[in-house]
Amino acid sequence: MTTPLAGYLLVAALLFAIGLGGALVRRNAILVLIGIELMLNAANLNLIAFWRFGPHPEALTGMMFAIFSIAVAAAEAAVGLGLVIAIYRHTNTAELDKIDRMKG
Amino acid sequence: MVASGIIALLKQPQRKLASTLAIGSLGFSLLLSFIAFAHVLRGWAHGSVVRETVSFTWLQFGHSAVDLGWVLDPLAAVMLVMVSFVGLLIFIYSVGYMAHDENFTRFFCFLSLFAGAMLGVVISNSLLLLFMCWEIVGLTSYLLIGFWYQKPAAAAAAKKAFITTRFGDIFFFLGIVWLFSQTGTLLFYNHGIGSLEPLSLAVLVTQHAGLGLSAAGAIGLLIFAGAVGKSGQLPLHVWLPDAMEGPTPVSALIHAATMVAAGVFLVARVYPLMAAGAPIMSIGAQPGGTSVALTVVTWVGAATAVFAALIAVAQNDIKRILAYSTVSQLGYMMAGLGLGGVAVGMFHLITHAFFKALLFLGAGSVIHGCHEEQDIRRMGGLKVDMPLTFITYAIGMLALCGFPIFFSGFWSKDGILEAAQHSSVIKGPFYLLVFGALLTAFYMTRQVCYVFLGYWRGPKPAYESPMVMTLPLVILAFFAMALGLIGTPAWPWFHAFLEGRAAEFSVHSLIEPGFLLLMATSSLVVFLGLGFGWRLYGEKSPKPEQPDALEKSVPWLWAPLRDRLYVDEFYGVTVIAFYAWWGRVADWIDRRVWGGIVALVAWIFALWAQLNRLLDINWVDGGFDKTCEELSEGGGLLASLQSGRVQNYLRILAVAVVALAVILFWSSRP
Amino acid sequence: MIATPEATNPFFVNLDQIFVFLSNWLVGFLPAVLRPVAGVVLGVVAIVCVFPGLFALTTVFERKGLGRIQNRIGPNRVGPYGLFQPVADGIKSLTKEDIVPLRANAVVHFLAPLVLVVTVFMGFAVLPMGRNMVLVDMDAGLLFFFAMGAATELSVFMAGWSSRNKYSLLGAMRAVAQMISYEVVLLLSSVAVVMITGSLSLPKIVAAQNQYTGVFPHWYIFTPWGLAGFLMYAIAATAETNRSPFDLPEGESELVAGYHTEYSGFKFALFFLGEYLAMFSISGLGTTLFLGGWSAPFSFLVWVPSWFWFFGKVMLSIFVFIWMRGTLPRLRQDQLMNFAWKFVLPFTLLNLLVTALWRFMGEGWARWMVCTVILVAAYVVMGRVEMRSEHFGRRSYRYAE
Amino acid sequence: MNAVFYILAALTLAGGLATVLLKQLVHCALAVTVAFAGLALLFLQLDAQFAGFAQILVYIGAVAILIVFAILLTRGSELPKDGVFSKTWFLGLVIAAAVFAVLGWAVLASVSAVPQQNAVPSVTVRDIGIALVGRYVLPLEIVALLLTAATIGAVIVAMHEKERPR
Repeated sequence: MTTPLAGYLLVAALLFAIGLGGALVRRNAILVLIGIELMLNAANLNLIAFWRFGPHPEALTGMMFAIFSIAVAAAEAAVGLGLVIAIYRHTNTAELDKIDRMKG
Repeated sequence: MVASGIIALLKQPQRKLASTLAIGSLGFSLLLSFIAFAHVLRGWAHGSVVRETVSFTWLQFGHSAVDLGWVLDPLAAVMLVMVSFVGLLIFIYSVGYMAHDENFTRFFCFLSLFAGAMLGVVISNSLLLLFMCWEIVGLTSYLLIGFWYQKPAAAAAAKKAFITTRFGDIFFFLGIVWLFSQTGTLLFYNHGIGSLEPLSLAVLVTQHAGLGLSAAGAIGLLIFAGAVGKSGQLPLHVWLPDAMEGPTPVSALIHAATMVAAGVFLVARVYPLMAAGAPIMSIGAQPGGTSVALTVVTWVGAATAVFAALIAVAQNDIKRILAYSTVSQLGYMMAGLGLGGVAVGMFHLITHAFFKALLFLGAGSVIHGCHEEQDIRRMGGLKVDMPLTFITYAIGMLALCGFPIFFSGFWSKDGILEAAQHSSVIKGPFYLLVFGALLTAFYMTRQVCYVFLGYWRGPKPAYESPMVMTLPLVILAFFAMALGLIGTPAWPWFHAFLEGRAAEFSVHSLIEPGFLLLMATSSLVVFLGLGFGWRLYGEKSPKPEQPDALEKSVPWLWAPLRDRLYVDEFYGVTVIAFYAWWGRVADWIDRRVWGGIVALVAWIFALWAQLNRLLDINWVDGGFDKTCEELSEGGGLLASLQSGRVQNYLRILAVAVVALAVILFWSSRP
Repeated sequence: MIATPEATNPFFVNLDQIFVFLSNWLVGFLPAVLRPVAGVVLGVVAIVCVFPGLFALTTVFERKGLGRIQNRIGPNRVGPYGLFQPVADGIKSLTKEDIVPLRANAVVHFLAPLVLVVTVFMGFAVLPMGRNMVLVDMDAGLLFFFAMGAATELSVFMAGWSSRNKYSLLGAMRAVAQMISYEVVLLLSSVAVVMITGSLSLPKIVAAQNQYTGVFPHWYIFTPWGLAGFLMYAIAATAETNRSPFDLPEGESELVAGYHTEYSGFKFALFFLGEYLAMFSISGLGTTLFLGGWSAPFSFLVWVPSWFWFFGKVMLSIFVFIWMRGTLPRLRQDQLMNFAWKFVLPFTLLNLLVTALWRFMGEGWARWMVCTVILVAAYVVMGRVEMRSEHFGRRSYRYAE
Repeated sequence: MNAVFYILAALTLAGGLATVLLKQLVHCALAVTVAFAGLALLFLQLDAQFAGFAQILVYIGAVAILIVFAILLTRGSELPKDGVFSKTWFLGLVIAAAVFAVLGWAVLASVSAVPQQNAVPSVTVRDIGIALVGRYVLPLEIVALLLTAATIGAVIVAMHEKERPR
């Protein structure tokens, strides 16, 4: 059957697609953020898969990259959700379709 | 000139200052002219023709320059003395005459300006400077004639004088320009290259200006036309009689001594130019003038003489008679110039200046005495009331008529008649001049009889004029008699002086057969005229109501003469009518043609504006607005993309990525 | 001087490794292929049995202890000295009707206690209960333990939210907030230990502490930073398990029973079990990190089996928990959070610095002096400044928007 | 190994799908936690122990809680009135499918080119530590800075402004 790496890559791709779909389809802002988190995780999976089945695993690049990406994603999630909360407090809605006014 | 400037600044009340200033300055200039005359005499004594010139560049444009300058030669010297002397006498006289006039200072300002300009004409070396002074003289004559501007007649007369002289001056100016273009300089005498010197004359002679006239002749005639205007010769004399509206000293000054003389002087000055055309050419030669220009001058002169004399006969205004007599005498001078050359003409001018001034001033004192009465039919018998004026006036009258031997008029008129007789080409003028002399004698006696003989027909008794007026009369009377001596054939001092020849005393020329015959005929003519006049008006002094004696006998001749042979009417009919018609034509053209053109242009512009509006509306606006609309719609479309909905952005992003990826793979397919 | 004495007497050695021998023996019966799996399963079974048992004991122990503190006897009806009270409680919880609120979110409601118990049990896998007696010797054992710890907050939240009850939700939110803030402190204080031992695996940490100079062991608690670290760890531990001074979420007086108000019957018992297991695991980790895990307190007591020391220390910690519960008053929410972020966390960070200093100053009393001085000074300064400024302003009422 | 992989993959994907499709926001949050757990196990499967535990600690421990908090704070827990999916959900789906197709195609096309290496890399925390402070010290510092900034930023953004004077 497919080689292990391909499997992981396919899973990552699917997960990425699901994340993107979620971000595009759902109406609520938080779910868009969740979608984005999923996409980031899919990317991490890819990284580690490549690291694991890549030519020089001892170089640790893949894994390190993944770790750093996790840290960054966490930071991003924090700020994103902070923003959503701030927007909510201001406009009393988390519906993305309604939040399209640029006015302060 | 300076005096007139200062007086002009003075206010009305400074009468004393104005008159003394004017007289003082003229006296000073008289003194200077004496000095100059003496200088020329001394020069003449050495037997050389004295001619000193001073010239300076007035205008410099391009490489050609207009020079002005002064010249002193016998001709100028004589005129200087005559003008300033007569002027001085008239100034003194007018002090008395104008005593009670309120614009006294203004009068003297014009007088001094006039005198200054006249002297300028006399001594100017350049034709242009002469022309400028000529114009100032014209101006002052206008001012003086129209001095009592309240009187409409005076104002009209001043205008008339000004316009007719101006008419003549146009030709004068044309002559100047033509001369300048040909000879390149306007100076008369300029070390050889002056316009009147042989060098440039030779150039002028060679060019032909049509009608058989050489360029020199043509220019001469043009300048002569100017003189005709100023001196009141035949075609342009109409203004002179009307100029009597001005105060008497003015008429005296203008019509007797100076202004009219200016015309004759001008012809004398440019005589070499005129004579250049003549085949046998010698400067200042006696009667050799057969050039076409000179013949024209002669004919004009003679015609004017007879014509004016005829009209003078039928005039009732004392000053008007004298005016016409001046015109005819000028005719004599012109004829003299035309026939006998400069000397003959100038001699008659000098003598005429003195006795005509005398007559005018006499008339002035008569008018003054008769409380401003000018019509001779309401005077008479002044012999008793104004004895001194009568005597001096009689002397003047006799000199004018040319009473033999004692009076200067006789000698100068004889000179002209002699020249007329000897001129080889044309005989006509001689007979005209003789007939003129007869008429002159006749109308002068008529006038004297009306004014002085018979009984007082006026309302208030006349009284003698004060000393200040009668003194000049006496002086002038003396000169009227004495002046003849310097020009008699026996001792032609004056002619010699002018030509620079030595004057030798030779009695035999007197008794020369031809001359004797001439003297006899002229005296006969004079006596005839006097007798004729005495017979008509002498014995029984005419009643005021009755028509004139001559009128009774020859009414069909009298009427036209009185109405001045309808010359004015003729002009009125022709020139003025022509102008009126031409005004109407111009107006018509203006309104129709130009108006039409303007209307056309207006219409075109309206059309253009219309076109613009249309163009603007559907092209520019339309096009522009449409593009703007498209743009804004496009903009709108784009704006909708930036809707602020986050998910839209994400979708676009994803699609873009997919598209790119596909392209990438597609292009890199092996 | 520094030695790691071993129990030489075979009897005691065997005693020490008795459980290891037992499991090996049992596994021996199975075919080779299954042995590793069986070994692990056996270990799991052991843990699942031992700790609930301990749980039962501690419930009684706690109630009798509190009683003693409050000068009363505590349960003594059931069995001698009330020892069978837990059996009674167990039976009671099993027989009680399991009420689920109507509009509660059934799935999440049911899952919450399960997630809690499972994640806590997972935590035990890494703890070294005795010499060679660790279920899974992971290289990043500590990290695993904290990862599992993180899941507990999630289950608490699920419980609180799923019961769709305002009080339970509020209680859950407070619990989660508290647990998160103190988890940070927990992690950072344990990091100090990692810095010194240089490894995340717990057995290595215990091995590092299992050395004796003269009579005294090298436990980290006897080092300045170790002591400070242990104190912070203790505070964070009590907060993490919502116990005693920090038991605001279940504060009976205000929020009824906090997030597990809507639970009854067996699910409630599970929550109860989960809570106590969390206590055991946190104190187990505490002992491993600071109290030398299964190493004997004195060099001459080495012969005593290692697991005895481990469980002894754990029970000691439990006693301290109970003791605190009985004596300290409950903290207010803002005081609690304030205390966490303004005193404990900074102090722990400083402790990290001191540890680093300690690590690189080399042997000798100099580093002792420097570290101690710094820590004491920091304690005094922060303590005074932070707490004194807390004079109580006028009571201000804040209304929910 | 494949079996475990399939199970874990299925678990993760189910979590992902659940997140997207579930109506209740909190359920989605929990579903995403499942997905994260699944991923962590996959990481472990790929012998990336440290990454797996970090994933659990960070995502399940912190991010999930954060998400839940966000949901609660923005009253997401009540049922949204007008439908869960945005109006143009179909477009989103299509695009997602397209992206998956492209990625999938890319993977299948290129996987043969990548040299396969099946040896289990032995990675200890020590190696990671050394790598972190050795080769990757710069990224480490930068991430540290980033995290501080993010924390402060998030706090400020979400801070409850003092009541502006009305």
